Amino acid sequence: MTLTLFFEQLLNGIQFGMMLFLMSAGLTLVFGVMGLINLAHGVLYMVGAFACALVAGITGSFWLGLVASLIVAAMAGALIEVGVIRRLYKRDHLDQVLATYALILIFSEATRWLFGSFPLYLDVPDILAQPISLFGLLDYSSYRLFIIFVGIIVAIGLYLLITKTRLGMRIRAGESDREMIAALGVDIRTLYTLVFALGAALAGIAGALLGAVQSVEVGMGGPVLILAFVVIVIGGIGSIKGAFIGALLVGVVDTMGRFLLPYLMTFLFSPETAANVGGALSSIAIYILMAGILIVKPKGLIKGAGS
Amino acid sequence: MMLSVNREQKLNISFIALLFILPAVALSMDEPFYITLMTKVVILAMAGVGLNLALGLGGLISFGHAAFFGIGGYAAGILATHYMNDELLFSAFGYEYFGTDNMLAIWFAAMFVGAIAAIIIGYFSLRTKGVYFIMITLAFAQMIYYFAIAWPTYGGEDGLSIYVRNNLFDLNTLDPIIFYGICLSLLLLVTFLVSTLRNSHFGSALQAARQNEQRLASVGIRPFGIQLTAFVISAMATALAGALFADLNRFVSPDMLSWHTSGEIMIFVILGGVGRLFGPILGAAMFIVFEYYLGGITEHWGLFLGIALLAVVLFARGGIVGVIAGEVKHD
Amino acid sequence: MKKIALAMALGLSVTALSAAPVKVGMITTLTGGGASLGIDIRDGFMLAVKQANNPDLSVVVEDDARKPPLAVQIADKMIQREKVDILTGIVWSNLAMAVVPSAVAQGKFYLSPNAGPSALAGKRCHENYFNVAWQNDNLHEAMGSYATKTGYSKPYILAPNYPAGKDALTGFKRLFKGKLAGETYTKLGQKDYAAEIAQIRASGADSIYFFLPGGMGISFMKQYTQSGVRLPIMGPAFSFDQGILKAVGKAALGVKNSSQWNKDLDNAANQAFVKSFSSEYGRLPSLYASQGFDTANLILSAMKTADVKDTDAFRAALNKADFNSVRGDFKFAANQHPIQNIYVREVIEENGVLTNKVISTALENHSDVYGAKCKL
Amino acid sequence: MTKLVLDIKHLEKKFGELKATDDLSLDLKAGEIHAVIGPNGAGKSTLIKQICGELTPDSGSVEFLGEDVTNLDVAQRANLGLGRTFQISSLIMEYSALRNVMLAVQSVQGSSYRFFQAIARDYKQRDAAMECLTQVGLQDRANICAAQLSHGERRQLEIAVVLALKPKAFLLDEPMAGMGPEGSKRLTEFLDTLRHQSPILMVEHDMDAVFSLADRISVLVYGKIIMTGSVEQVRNDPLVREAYLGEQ
Repeated sequence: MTLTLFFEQLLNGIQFGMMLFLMSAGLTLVFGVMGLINLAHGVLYMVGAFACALVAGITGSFWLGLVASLIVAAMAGALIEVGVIRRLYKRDHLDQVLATYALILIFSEATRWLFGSFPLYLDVPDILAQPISLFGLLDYSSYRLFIIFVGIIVAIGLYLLITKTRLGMRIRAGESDREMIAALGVDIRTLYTLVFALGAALAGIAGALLGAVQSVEVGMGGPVLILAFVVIVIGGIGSIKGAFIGALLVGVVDTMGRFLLPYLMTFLFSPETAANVGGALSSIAIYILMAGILIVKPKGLIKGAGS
Repeated sequence: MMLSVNREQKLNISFIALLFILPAVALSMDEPFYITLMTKVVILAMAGVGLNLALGLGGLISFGHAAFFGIGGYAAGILATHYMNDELLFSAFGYEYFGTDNMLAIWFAAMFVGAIAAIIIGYFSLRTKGVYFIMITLAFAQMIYYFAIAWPTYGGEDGLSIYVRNNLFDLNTLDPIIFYGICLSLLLLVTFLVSTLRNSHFGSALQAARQNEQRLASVGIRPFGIQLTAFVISAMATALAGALFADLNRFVSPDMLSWHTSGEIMIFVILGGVGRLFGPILGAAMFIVFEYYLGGITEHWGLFLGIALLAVVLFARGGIVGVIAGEVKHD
Repeated sequence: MKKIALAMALGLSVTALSAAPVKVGMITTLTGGGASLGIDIRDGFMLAVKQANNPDLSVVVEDDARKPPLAVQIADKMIQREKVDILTGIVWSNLAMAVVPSAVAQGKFYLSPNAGPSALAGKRCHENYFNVAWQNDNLHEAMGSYATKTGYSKPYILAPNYPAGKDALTGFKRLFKGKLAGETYTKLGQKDYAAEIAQIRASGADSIYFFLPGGMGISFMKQYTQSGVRLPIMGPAFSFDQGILKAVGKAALGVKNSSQWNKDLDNAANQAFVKSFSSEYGRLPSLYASQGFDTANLILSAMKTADVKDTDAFRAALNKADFNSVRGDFKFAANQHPIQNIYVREVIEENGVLTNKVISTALENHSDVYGAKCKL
Repeated sequence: MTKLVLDIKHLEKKFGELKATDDLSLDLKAGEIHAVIGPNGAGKSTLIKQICGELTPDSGSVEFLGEDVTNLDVAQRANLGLGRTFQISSLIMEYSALRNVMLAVQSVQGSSYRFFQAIARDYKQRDAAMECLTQVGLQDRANICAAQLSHGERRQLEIAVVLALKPKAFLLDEPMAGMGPEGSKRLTEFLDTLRHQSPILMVEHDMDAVFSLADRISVLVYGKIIMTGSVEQVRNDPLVREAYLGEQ
């Protein structure tokens, strides 16, 4: 094992962390402001990926697809909020779980009806298709660097939005006291629709960005949903900062676990057993991490709203 | 003494009657498949009744009950496989154990292993509250799920086939109606126990813990112990259901441990009515009937199932029992 | 979705053979992850049924959504309620393991159009179980043999951490003579392979063999192309077949993969199949479609000489495999798994569409190693 | 010297930079009523929470009946005989008044792990609970759901619950809060008789009640006890008048 490989893996971990952050930022935002458990988050991720693949397929431009993913996911989000979610804020978590689970079924099946069962084609834009050399040491996918870049932009954007804008002020007010902002005369219904649409747009754009390096197919949102929940629970539900830290932590632990655990196991077992045991351990590494953190800090690393 | 029967009790009684009448009808019409389908309902309902104890009475929203369902299933599968292949399961103090095909022993083992797992998972999970509890129970279940997929000894993702159903006394357990009878008896027994528990001293403390933990502690009853006990009993019922499910399908697989299974068990409970004695049973029945009939009509049955579930949440608060029998009454 | 597909030919009142009608129950994956495989199997199967136009054959199809318990429930229903004679259709090994043992124990025939878990080929083989596709190890063995012949000395191999993944790498290693640069088991359903690609790069491998079915393979290929690592890639047909190539895109060009079938195999049955499938469904057939097609034709061939109610005679008729397989020569080994050629294909672009071309034969008249353990 | 029932020594609790409890020492003797008064934000709730075990102090200790209970949790302290009421009624809202009290009786019985006996058949528990309800005058409301009781009745129920615990010391967090003048008067009389059963440490805003009940008064300002003394001493202390009474 060389040092270069180690750093490359660390970079991979951070990069994966950024992907996770993109997936989970919207989820934690919606929970923080509305106290809503949104299982349909993964579905919005899928909607974004499909919109991007469709538009990119027609126009030939990935960037137009990205814009489309943003718009379509936000619209789908607003539609869901107005049609269903709005009625659930006052309900307990159980009703929210059931309703958003139902939304998963509805959206997945509707998407299959429209697009069929075969995976869609979506590739990275040509300009980012070639690897670039980092410090002359290794070739690294330029698209992955782009994802790190987008992750940072989104993090900064959300930070500015929440701390510096009027909307952000209302969001913060909503996090701390839901009755108060209504008393302040803020139109809470519109605010919630807006926040939900924003959360959906974040999910959608994550779906489009990751769809280009993964596969665009019905059901792609399921694993993402679970990962995003792991991230925001580790970080502290409702906290964007927590989601950022949680995502990086999960990204690095998962990547380094996949890389190091099988390697470490070779000191204990034969190569084949090592691959088996290491593989098994690394697939549960992030859950062990999550359980461990919650045992020590039952409310996640960063104190978030609504917890 | 006059027995006053409220609407919920009437509903429960008529539903029990249906559980007896329908299979008899299916039997007389020579439609064994419907008996099999009802057996599935009864078994899944038992998993739901188990979860309902933790979730409905204790307010412990466990998103990881598939872990116990699957553990129960694997306990049955592993014992039966060892017995069939005459392979050593373990040896201790010079005693060698080769598994069993005796259902009683299998049920006991399933509940025992389920209880051990629940003590460990509950001990750590109960330190957290709310959404964190939901997620940490999910995390534990996912650990077991991925472990089961990757662990080759008992089939990994391919699962484990039992080939022949296990035995109970001299009954022909392969006969659908007899196996149904076994499962129904156990369901009624478990439901009766949960009902007894609900009205007991323990049940009183448990339901108080759901509503106001602070109050319970301040009168000197530790919520943790009460909740952990409820969690363990709940897991045992779900593990028993898992063992029966293994025998029904003559097969166990990690699918039983997946988060979808946890979600489905939870849906039975919510659909039927949280905290209602017969809620999970009605919920499971509705769900299976829906899945079965819609599946027979359209390839896109998921869409309609989704719409139906959504309609229940939005317009039928308190689940099916809630709609028919009204709000919960406490004395 | 109960589709009684064939209730046709009502006009025909006289049938030459008074054999009992045959009812086939198809349990396959039509929704959820991997639905495209089930759809292809069904479409291939139904095409053959339609072409045969045999009023004695009826088919019921149901979706298992890739859930083992649901597959078991449907199997129970088909046996107990629909009273089918033959079951078929299952795509996945784990579902097959859930359904097959108890179905054949109840005296039904099961014909596998895709999955071939080792247990069913060896110790747990059954006289009523026929595999019309391949034993799970076959395509991987072929690639192992190809890698040896091509002179690769240090391949890096990876597969998901589940039984089929382990069978895959075991199969590859069985016929590969040489050292491995590395061996990795990834998490089932994993979508990010940056860590694995970095390890491959660092391992000094001279080639890569992977078995990552479905979306996993698509993700791996895309990410591999962007990584700048340029090693020859090998895989089983699953990640490079017709249904999935479009989603992988040009990244797949030049990849060598193993298959017992390809649309350019030079036999009359195959040419007719490719032509009619394309015109019927408006897409090129896949490996899975060919397997579905062969399965239906095998049943039809047996129906010509035997009555399905006479189980022994029908079994013997199936065992003869007296039909024109689209893969050319096809017969059953003693364990009722195929003996067939396995080819190496290369992904090419043809008229703007990505597809495969056979470049060599990896293994001739190949069967599996588990047959020795089967006591048939 | 009378034996100390509660002995609180050098308690400290910080929330960030804010010292909510600052080197606080306080005691409760057998047979007395000790009232803690102080302006809003003085740290009264934080103090109560540390005494009953909801909050752990940063440093200092709480001794109850000669035993160090600083590291015990709420339930353990309650079992030792520390009976506490809440400032804002904290009841089991879906339970009837009687069931609320029965829960406390059950705790004393130690019967919370009885799984099979129906609670409806436990007449001993029911009778004991009924007796406590009668003591606070709620006997006619026994079967009314806590959620449907009036505010004043809930305060009474709080007291009934704590009576059922047969505590060795009462810890009352603003028992008069939200009671009408009539109700306050009756409760004051009732608490006066209660002191013979067990001593009372109470935090209270209602000065009439405090002055008529308390044997000793401690004045809490910014987390510190600025003085402890008799009613007369407190009434006449200029510092107290300035810091606290002067506000009114």
